[in-house]
Amino acid sequence: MSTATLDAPADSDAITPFTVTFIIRRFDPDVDEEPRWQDFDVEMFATDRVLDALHKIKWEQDGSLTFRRSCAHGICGSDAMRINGRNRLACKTLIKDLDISKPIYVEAIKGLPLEKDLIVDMEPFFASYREVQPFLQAKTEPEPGKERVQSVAQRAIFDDTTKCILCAACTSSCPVFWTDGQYFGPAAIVNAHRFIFDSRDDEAKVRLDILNDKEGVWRCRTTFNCTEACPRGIEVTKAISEVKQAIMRGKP
Amino acid sequence: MPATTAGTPTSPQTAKKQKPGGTLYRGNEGMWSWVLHRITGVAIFFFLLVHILDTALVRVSPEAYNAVIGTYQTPIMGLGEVALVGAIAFHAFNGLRIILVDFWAWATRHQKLLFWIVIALWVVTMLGFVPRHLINVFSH
Amino acid sequence: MSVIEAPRTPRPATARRTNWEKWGWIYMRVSGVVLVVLIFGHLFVNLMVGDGVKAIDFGFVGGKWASPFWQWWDVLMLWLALIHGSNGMRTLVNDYTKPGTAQKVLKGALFVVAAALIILGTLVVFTFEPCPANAPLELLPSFCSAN
Amino acid sequence: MTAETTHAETKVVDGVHYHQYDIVIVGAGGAGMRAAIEAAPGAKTAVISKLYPTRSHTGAAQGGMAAALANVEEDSWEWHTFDTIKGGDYLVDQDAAEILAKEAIDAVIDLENMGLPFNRTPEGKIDQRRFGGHTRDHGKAPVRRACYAADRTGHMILQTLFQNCVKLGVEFYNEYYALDLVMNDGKPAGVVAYELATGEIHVFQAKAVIFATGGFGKIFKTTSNAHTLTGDGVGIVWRKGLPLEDMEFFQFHPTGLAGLGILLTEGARGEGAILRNASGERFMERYAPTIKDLAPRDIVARCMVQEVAEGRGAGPHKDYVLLDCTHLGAEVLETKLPDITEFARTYLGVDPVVEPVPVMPTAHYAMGGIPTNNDAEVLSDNQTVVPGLYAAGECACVSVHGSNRLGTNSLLDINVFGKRAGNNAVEYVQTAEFTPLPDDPAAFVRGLIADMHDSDGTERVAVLRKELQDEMDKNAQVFRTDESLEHVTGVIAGLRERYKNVAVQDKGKRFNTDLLEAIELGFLLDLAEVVVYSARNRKESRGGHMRDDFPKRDDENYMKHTMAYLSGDAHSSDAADHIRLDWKPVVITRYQPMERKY
Ligand SMILES: Cc1cc2nc3c(=O)[nH]c(=O)nc-3n(C[C@H](O)[C@H](O)[C@H](O)COP(=O)(O)OP(=O)(O)OC[C@H]3O[C@@H](n4cnc5c(N)ncnc54)[C@H](O)[C@@H]3O)c2cc1C
Ligand code: HEM
Ligand code: SF4
Ligand code: F3S
Ligand code: FES
Repeated sequence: MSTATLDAPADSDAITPFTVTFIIRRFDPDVDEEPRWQDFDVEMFATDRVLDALHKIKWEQDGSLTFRRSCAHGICGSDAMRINGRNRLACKTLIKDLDISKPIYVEAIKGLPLEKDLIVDMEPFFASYREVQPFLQAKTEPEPGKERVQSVAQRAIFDDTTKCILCAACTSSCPVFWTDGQYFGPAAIVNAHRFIFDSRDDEAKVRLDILNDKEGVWRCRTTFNCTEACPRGIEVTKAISEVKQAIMRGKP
Repeated sequence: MPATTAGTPTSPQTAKKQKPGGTLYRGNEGMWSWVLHRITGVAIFFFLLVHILDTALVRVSPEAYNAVIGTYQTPIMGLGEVALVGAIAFHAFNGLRIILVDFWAWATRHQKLLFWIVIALWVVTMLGFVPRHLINVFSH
Repeated sequence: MSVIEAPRTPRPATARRTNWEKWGWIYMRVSGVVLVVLIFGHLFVNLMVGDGVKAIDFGFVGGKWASPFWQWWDVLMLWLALIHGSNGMRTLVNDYTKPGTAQKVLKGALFVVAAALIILGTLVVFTFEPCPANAPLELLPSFCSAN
Repeated sequence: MTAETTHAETKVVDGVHYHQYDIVIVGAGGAGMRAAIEAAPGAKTAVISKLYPTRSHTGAAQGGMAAALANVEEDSWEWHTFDTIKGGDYLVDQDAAEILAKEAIDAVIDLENMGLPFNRTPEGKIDQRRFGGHTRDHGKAPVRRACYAADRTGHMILQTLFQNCVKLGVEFYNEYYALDLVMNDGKPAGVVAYELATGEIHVFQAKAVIFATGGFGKIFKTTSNAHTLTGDGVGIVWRKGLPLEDMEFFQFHPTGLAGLGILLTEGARGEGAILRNASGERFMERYAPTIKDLAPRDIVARCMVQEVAEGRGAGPHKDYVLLDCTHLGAEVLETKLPDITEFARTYLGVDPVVEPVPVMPTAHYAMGGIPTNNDAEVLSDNQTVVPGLYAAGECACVSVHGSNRLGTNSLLDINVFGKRAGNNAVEYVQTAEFTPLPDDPAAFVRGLIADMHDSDGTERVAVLRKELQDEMDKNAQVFRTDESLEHVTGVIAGLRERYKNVAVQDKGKRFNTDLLEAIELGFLLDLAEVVVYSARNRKESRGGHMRDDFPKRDDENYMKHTMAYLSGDAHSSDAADHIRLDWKPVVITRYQPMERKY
C-alpha cells in the first residue's frame, strides 16, 4: 500500500486544519448486543494519519474508544483495520489520500472474533501461523561458530516474504477466510513460504504437506485482496501460487 | 508439556460470538471477478442439471423432447439463453485468466489487466452472438 | 537448545490421506481448458449455425448423435462439466457451511445428483434410438425416412 | 487447528489468578525473547508482554548489528571495544564493553543459525557495512562491522527470535501488563500483571524475574520510539526503591521526520545528504568545518537546535531544518535508502528525490536504566546484587553505552545480555527456592487500578501527557541549562500533583486502554522526574547530555555514573524530597579517557 498520491500538499493545505467526519463501528462487549456506528468530527491536517484521528478522538472526545497501536509508522503490525471498506494500517493511511468530502468509515478487520471496538481476537490468526512451523529446521549442523552459507541468489528467492509483520491485513481481507475462518489464510502461507524457499531449511516437505490440506493453499481463490491489503507490499498471491506449485512438484 | 504454548491464553473457551458484518469489503478486480466467477459457475451448474434432464427426453419420445425444447425457442427463453451464454463466456474466459494467474508469474502481477482483457473478450463474444441469436429467436 | 521436545513434530501419518484437494484443484483447471473447446463448439453448432436455437428439435439431435464424433463430444462434455460443476459446488458448500451433518448431506446430495445424471446422460447418448418406431416421420432425422 | 493454550493456574483467590513459574520474563522484545530462548528449555518459564511479541519496538531498528566478524575486511573485537568506549564518551564500563564486543560474534552467528536471513557476501557469508563510529585500528578508518538484513535488521531479529520461541513452545502471556514486582526479604517473589482483555489481575510467582521492557522515549514529544515505550519496567523497579543509573543520558538522533520523530537513518548523511537551514545554507560548515554533516550524533543534533533557536529554521513555524538529498538522485535513494524515501513520501508527502526533507532531532535511546552487573543481575547499590532479579536490553544499564550509544550496538546489547540474563536465571533457579509471597501480593495493583478506575478527578491523561512531552522537548532535550531544567522540574512537580486528580472515561473492564494510558503516564512522570533531576546534577557536557551552561566534559568531577534512589515520600512534589543521588565509579581497564575527536 504505497501512497497513492505523491503531489505534496500546497503549503496552505498543510497548515489549515479542516473538519473530517469519522464513522466508527463501536462495540462494547459489556453493554452492546450488536456493534453500532458512531460519528465523530475531528479537526485534521492533510498530513495527519487515521491513527492521529483515532488518538484525537480517544484523547479529546471519548476515552473509551479502543484500538491497538504501537510504532505508529507501519512496522509493528498492531493497527490493521478496515478504513473505507479496505484493510489498511491506520498509521500508514494519510487523510489526504482519502476522500474527505465524505465521512470516513473505520471498523475492525473482518473474520476474527470482535472483542471491542477496533480490537479483534488475534489468537486464531497466530494459531494458524504457528501451525505451519514458521522456524528454521536444518538437519545439518553448521561449522561451529560459523554461519550457514547461502548465496545472494538463494537469499533473494524468499526475500519478499521475510517482510511480513503479522498484521493480519491480508488474512482478514480474504473472502475465503471470512466464510468460516478455517482456512489457514494468506499470512500463514506467506510465513511458510519464507521457510519453504530458504535454502538452509530441510523440512520444506513437512510444511508443504501441512498446506496440502483441506484448509490449505487449495482454498485460495486468487481474489488478490490479500496482495492489495498488504502494507509491506508483499506479493502475497504470488507467494501462494509458488507454494501451490511446490506442492505439485513435490519439492520447493 | 502443553502442546503449543506460544499464544495468548484466552479465558477458557468462552464461545466467542463471531460478529461478521460491517460495511461491504471494497475489493478490486480480483475479488469481483471471483464473485462473478462463482455466481456464473453456480448458474451454469443448475442449468446443466436441467439441460441434461430435458435432453434425456429424447429417450422418451420425439414429441416429449420437442415439446420441451420448444419452450427454449420462446422469446423469453431466448433472452435467458443470452444470459446463459453471457455467463458461460465470462466463466470460461475468466477461468482461463485464473489458470494463467496460477501458473505464470507475469499474469499474477498483471491480473487486473487480464481481467479487463476478459471483459473485452466477453464483449466481443457477446457482440458476435447476441444479434445473431436474437434474430433467430425473433424471426419466423 | 532443545531440551524440551520440539512441540511440532511432524503430523502423524494417519492424518495424511490421499489428497483430493490437490487433485480437485488440478482437475478444475485441466477440465476447464478442455471445456472451453467443447462448450464453445457445442454452443456454436447449436446456436450460431443455421437457424440457431430455432433449428433444435428431435431431428437435429438425432442427426448429431448419428455420428460417433458428436456422441463422444457430448459425453465428454457431460462428464467433464458435471464433475467440474459438482466439484465447484462442493467448494461452495465447504465455504458456506460448517463441518457437520448439514455439510455431509449437501455433499452427498451433490454426489448422488452428479453420478445419476452422468449415468443417465451417458446411457441416453449411447442407447439413443434416432428412428423410434411409431413416431411421426416428420419429427425424425432425415435419414430415418424408409423403414 | 492448534489446541488452545491453557496456561496452568495454581489457584484463583478473590478474583486474582495465581501462576507459578521458575522464571518470569517481563517484556517480549529482542532482549526478552533472547532470554526466553535460553530460559525456556532449562526451567519453567513464562514471558509476560504488554504487546504481542512481534509488536515490540525492536522491530523498528533498521541499520544493523555490530560484530567484528571480519567477513569483508580485517577487524577485531578489541577495536570494537575501543570504539564503543570512545563513542560512549568514556563513561562506559570497559569490562562490560569488552564482553559486548567479544560475544558479539557468537550473538550474530546464533541468530544466523536460528534462521535470520542476513544479507550475504558473494561468497555466501554474512555481509557487513559501515556505520557511524565503528573504525579499524582505533579510529584509523571506517570499518564494515554492521551485520544487516536489508534495512530491516531489527524486524528480522524480532521475527527470528519469535519464530524460535514458537519452536521451543515458550509460554507467552500476551497483552498482560506487568504493574508491580513483588519483593520479599530483598528478593523477587513474583510479578503482578493486569490482563488487558479481561481486566483481571494475575500474580506470577517466580524464583527469578527478568526485566526486558525496553525504553521510555515517550517522556519526550518528538521521539522515534513507539507509543507503548513508556518505561513501565524501569518505573516498576524504581518504585521498589532500587536505583536507576545514568538516567540523564538520552540519545537524540539528529534526523527524525519533523513533528513526527520517525527516524531517518544516519545512512542518509553517510550517502552524502546535507543539512540546510531556511535560507538554504549548509550550516554544519559553520560548526564543524572539517567533517560537517558527518559530525557525531550529539554534535549535529545540538547544531540543528541552535539554528532553529536563532530563527533560521525552515517551514511555516520556522521549527525545523532540512535534510537535502536531492543531489543524490533517484537511483541512490530508491536502492540504498528506500525506507526513508518511503517514510518521507508517506508521512510528509515530501519526495526526497525532488525536495529536501524537514527534520529535527528525535529522542531515540535511553542509555540509562536499571543498573546491572555483567551477568545481567540487578544491583541494589553500587555492587550488591539482588538475587534472582535480572534486567537486559534498553531498560537496563550495564553500562556498555556510557553516555552515548553507538549505532548498531543496541541490537547487539539485547542479544548478548538477553542471553546472559536467560542463562544466569536458569542457573540461579536450579538451586533457589521460591520466595514466599506476602498475604495479598496483588494489593498494590488492585489499589492502583481501583483508584484510577473509580477516580472522579477532572484531569485528563492526554492533557497532562502532552504538557509533559512538550515541556521535556523544550527544556530537557538536546540543549539543557540549569534554568531550563529547573523550569521543567517545576512543571513535572505540578503535573505529578495534577496526576493525583486524573480520571479515566472508560469504566469497563475489558480492553481498557484508557486506564492503561493513565497508568503509563504515572511511569512517564516518575521517569521524567529522575531524568531531569539527574541531569541537573551533572554539571558538564558529555555524550547525549549537553549542558549549555557547562559546555565541556569534566572528567575530574563527573567521570562517574549517576545512581538515583527513590527515598522518602514518593508522592511529595519536591523531587529533592524523594530522590537521592549517589555516584558509582566507571570501570576503566585498558583505555584512559581522551578527548573525543573524530
Ligand atoms: C527507530 C529505531 C531504530 C533503531 N535502530 C537501531 C539499529 O539500527 N541498531 C541498533 O543496534 N539499535 C537500534 N535501535 C535501538 C534498539 O532497537 C532498541 O534499543 C532495542 O530494540 C530495545 O530492545 P528491548 O528488547 O530492550 O525492548 P523492546 O523491543 O522495546 O521490547 C520491550 C518489550 O517489553 C514489553 N513491555 C514493556 N512494558 C511492559 C509491561 N509493563 N508489562 C509487560 N510487558 C512490557 C513490551 O511489550 C515489549 O515486548 C533503534 C531504535 C529505534 C527506536
Ligand atoms: C467453459 C469452460 C470452463 C472453464 C475454463 C472453467 C474454469 C474454472 C476454473 C479454473 C475454476 C476454478 C476456480 C478457482 O479455483 O478459483 C472453476 C470453478 C467453477 N466452475 Fe468452471 N469452468 C468452465 C465451465 C464450467 C461449467 C460448465 C460449470 C457448470 C457446470 C462450471 C462450474 C463451476 C463452478 C460451480 C466453480 C466453482 C466456483 C468457485 O469455487 O467459486 N464451470 N471453473
Ligand atoms: S503478509 Fe502482509 S498483510 Fe499479511 S500479515 Fe504479513 S505484512 Fe500483514
Ligand atoms: S485474499 Fe484469499 S483467496 Fe487467495 S489471493 Fe488472497 S488468499
Ligand atoms: S502502529 Fe505499528 S503498524 Fe501501525
